[in-house]
Amino acid sequence: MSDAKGLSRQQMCDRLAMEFQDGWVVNLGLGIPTLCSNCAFGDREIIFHSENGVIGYGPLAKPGDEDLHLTNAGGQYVTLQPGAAIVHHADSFAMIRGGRIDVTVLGAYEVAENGDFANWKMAGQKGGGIGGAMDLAVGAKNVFLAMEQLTRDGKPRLVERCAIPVTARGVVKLVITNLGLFQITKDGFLLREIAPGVALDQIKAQTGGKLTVANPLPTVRLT
Amino acid sequence: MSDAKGLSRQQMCDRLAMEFQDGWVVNLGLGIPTLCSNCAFGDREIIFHSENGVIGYGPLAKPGDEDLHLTNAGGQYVTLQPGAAIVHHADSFAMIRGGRIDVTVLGAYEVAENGDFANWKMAGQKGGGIGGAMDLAVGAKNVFLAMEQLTRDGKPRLVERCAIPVTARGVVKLVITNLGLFQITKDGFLLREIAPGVALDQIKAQTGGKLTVANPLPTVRLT
Amino acid sequence: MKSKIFASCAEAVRDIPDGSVIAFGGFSAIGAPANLLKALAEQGAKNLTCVLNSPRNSPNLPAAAPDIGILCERGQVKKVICAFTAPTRLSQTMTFAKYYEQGLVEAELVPQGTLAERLRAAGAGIPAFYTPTAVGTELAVGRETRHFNGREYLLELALPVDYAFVRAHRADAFGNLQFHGSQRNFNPVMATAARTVIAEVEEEILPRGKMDPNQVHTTGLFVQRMVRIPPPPEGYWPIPPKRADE
Amino acid sequence: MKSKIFASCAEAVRDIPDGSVIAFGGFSAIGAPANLLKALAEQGAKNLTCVLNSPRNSPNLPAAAPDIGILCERGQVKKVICAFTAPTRLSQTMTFAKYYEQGLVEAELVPQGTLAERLRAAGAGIPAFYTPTAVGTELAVGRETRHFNGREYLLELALPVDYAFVRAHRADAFGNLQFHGSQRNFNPVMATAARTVIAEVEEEILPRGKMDPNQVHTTGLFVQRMVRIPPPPEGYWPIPPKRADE
Repeated sequence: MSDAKGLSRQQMCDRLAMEFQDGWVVNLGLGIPTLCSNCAFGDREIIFHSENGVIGYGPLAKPGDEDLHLTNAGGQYVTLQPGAAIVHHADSFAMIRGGRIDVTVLGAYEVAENGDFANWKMAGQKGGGIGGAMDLAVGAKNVFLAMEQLTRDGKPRLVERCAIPVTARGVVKLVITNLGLFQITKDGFLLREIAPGVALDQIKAQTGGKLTVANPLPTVRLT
Repeated sequence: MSDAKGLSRQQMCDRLAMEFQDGWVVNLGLGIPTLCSNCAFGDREIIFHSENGVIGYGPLAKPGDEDLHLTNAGGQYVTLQPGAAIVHHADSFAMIRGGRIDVTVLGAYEVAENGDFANWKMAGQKGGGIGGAMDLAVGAKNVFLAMEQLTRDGKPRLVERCAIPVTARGVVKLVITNLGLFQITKDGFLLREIAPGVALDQIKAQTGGKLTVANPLPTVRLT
Repeated sequence: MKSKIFASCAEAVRDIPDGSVIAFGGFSAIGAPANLLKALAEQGAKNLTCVLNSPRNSPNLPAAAPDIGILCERGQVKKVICAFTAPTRLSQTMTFAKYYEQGLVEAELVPQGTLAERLRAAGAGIPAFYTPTAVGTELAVGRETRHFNGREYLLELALPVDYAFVRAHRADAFGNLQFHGSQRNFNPVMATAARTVIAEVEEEILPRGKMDPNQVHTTGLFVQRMVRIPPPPEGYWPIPPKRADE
Repeated sequence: MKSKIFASCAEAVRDIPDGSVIAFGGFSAIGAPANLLKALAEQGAKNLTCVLNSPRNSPNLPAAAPDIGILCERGQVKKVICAFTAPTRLSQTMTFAKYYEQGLVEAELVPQGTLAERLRAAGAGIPAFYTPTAVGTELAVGRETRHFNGREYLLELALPVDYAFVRAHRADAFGNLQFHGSQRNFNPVMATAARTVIAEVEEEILPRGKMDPNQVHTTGLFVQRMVRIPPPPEGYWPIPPKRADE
């Protein structure tokens, strides 16, 4: 039996975005998490905050229509929603450390069963790219991760203990992968929802660290 | 021989203001020091900074012409000079502590021969009024005092050691009183200039703490 | 998202419980949230800790707003944290000072810049910092100091508050605020330090999108409640609306 | 007062000595002082410590400005203090990283918020502060931490710089600056941390009195030198001037 691929990256983000509550201030990390800004929020209003001081940005600017002085933290040209505001970097991170961000969604190389995670330095690298991740990880009220279940080498990213340098300790609440939705509990990873077409055995085989399974185990909500 | 009164308060401030250099940022305390904003600076440009975040204020507003949202730290309605800017209180005091103020001119109850001074709490008072004085005293590049030589009770304000709680230690550089201009040196008060019509004996009698006298001793420059 | 606009100051302060820590913007009467203050006096919450520059408005101003002396008179104040606990001249009076001197209200006297920085630290997730201010003074007695690069500094702790009452000139419906002139003072700083910010606003509250995002002084992230100040005589309006030439 | 307006970036950076600590504004290419950077490369000062968010501009941007890789290539850089010492993806390249990995340039890796706050502290006369950021990580190994209210924090020191190179949209002759959009980023913060601030300005420098005092982002107190950026091809102008619809 070959492994199922599970959710697309956009589906992963769609599911995470269902957790966002009306009025939440959301900061999205580079990579997969940026797809959260494409989700349909219905009548929930989400305020997107970017480390470079943009509060209330909207969809990506259409080509030819960019304000060339305005990007999000990922360097993408964005639009502003009505009610947006700009602040400088110290004020932007004051908001982050000061607890004004309801959730940050970050990518990660590894997440441990105790909520530690690592996303700034790969094994064997001399340098690293911290950016705003360490501030977001300790400052945001909720830290969610969006990541593939396995590394390119086929190793689990959900592990007992991080092998590479961590970004923060014990902060992760929720993890979405292509295979399912996991909550960090005091008993390790709790599989709350499973991706359609994925077998539980695959998840068990591809998860390091302690895994418990919700009972009943619904498939990942996609709408 | 009755004591000479010496300089008027405006004359005291006129003399101190001669020390201000072109381009200096100046913060004036309540009371006598506010008179420094009336001085003629010729071709020197002076930028007045006020604790409440006004940078570059000008003369007092004419009656009927006040902007009722705009006062200096003394609660006087002021005008703005071209190039003025407004900041909030934390930024205003960041400038003060960060060394952006070239001189603060403060009033004082007492100044000691070692440069300590006291201006926030009178003897026997339970409370006090610190305001921005402690921040200015440690943050400004130069601390000048403008004060009468004697208290209302006829006691010297220039003393060996402050008897009332100090505002800051060892920070005062220059003191103008109605009797003369004093510099704080490692040998105590150095009388640099004497007010016209005042006898040296009067100053000696009315100064506590160690006093040395410049030789020659010019009269206070008034223009 | 729920509207942040409240019909009156009374409504905006209705649920403030006894024992709250409340910061009041303003430097003397300029930028002081006088209408919210008056509503709080009428609401009656007790055992309050009040954080502000001075418990008394400047006597220099012609139409001085009520100061927190009115809360002291009603027995609502437990403690005041401020930069002035006595008038700056013997000839002046200060309602608060009478209660303080009699021991009916506690006070913590803080240098003005330290007060601003402690509030800013609370808003910025900084629990403590070092400052040169007040080293060697009565305020530093028995407290922790430390040398950096040969200079002595005092450890100061962040000062978080439950509520901040602020006064703004303009606002939009998201809660973005602009201040005019020296009205700004402590208002933006206190807004960052509070869990709930209540703003009294002088001009009509604009629809979203009508304020230049580059020119917002306090972002709407910090502001939960807004009230347009009614004109006198219902509203307390110590500061006349701006004139046409502004 | 002496004019703060310089005729060219070359003139504005001419006297910068070897060994200077220089902060560069900008977040990726947006708000980065590319013309001053290029002038510094031509001026040739060596042994520099460069403080900035990232030693590399984002590859997402169509007209990426030169990054401090050009200073590394000329052997001008001793050390970089920044939030990225490696590309965020393996597929990306970064000129600086080659020099760093070979030990030719030193680096101090600092979380972005800590970098901003250390610069802010330097400008605010705060020698040190505590932050929750990086607690429990490799960056905190062997360093001083302390608990406040049961939570662990790391001690961080102020980061003063000799020069800050900033990019602004508008300026007046006193040196007041306004930024547009996310161009603001580190620029105002670095300006407070520097002894000498050099600003490259996109629009004509206004006479004094032509900028609303309520809408100044960086006050002229901080700015000593300004240069209007020449248009391409002489000037390096990675970001086109604003369009009419702005």
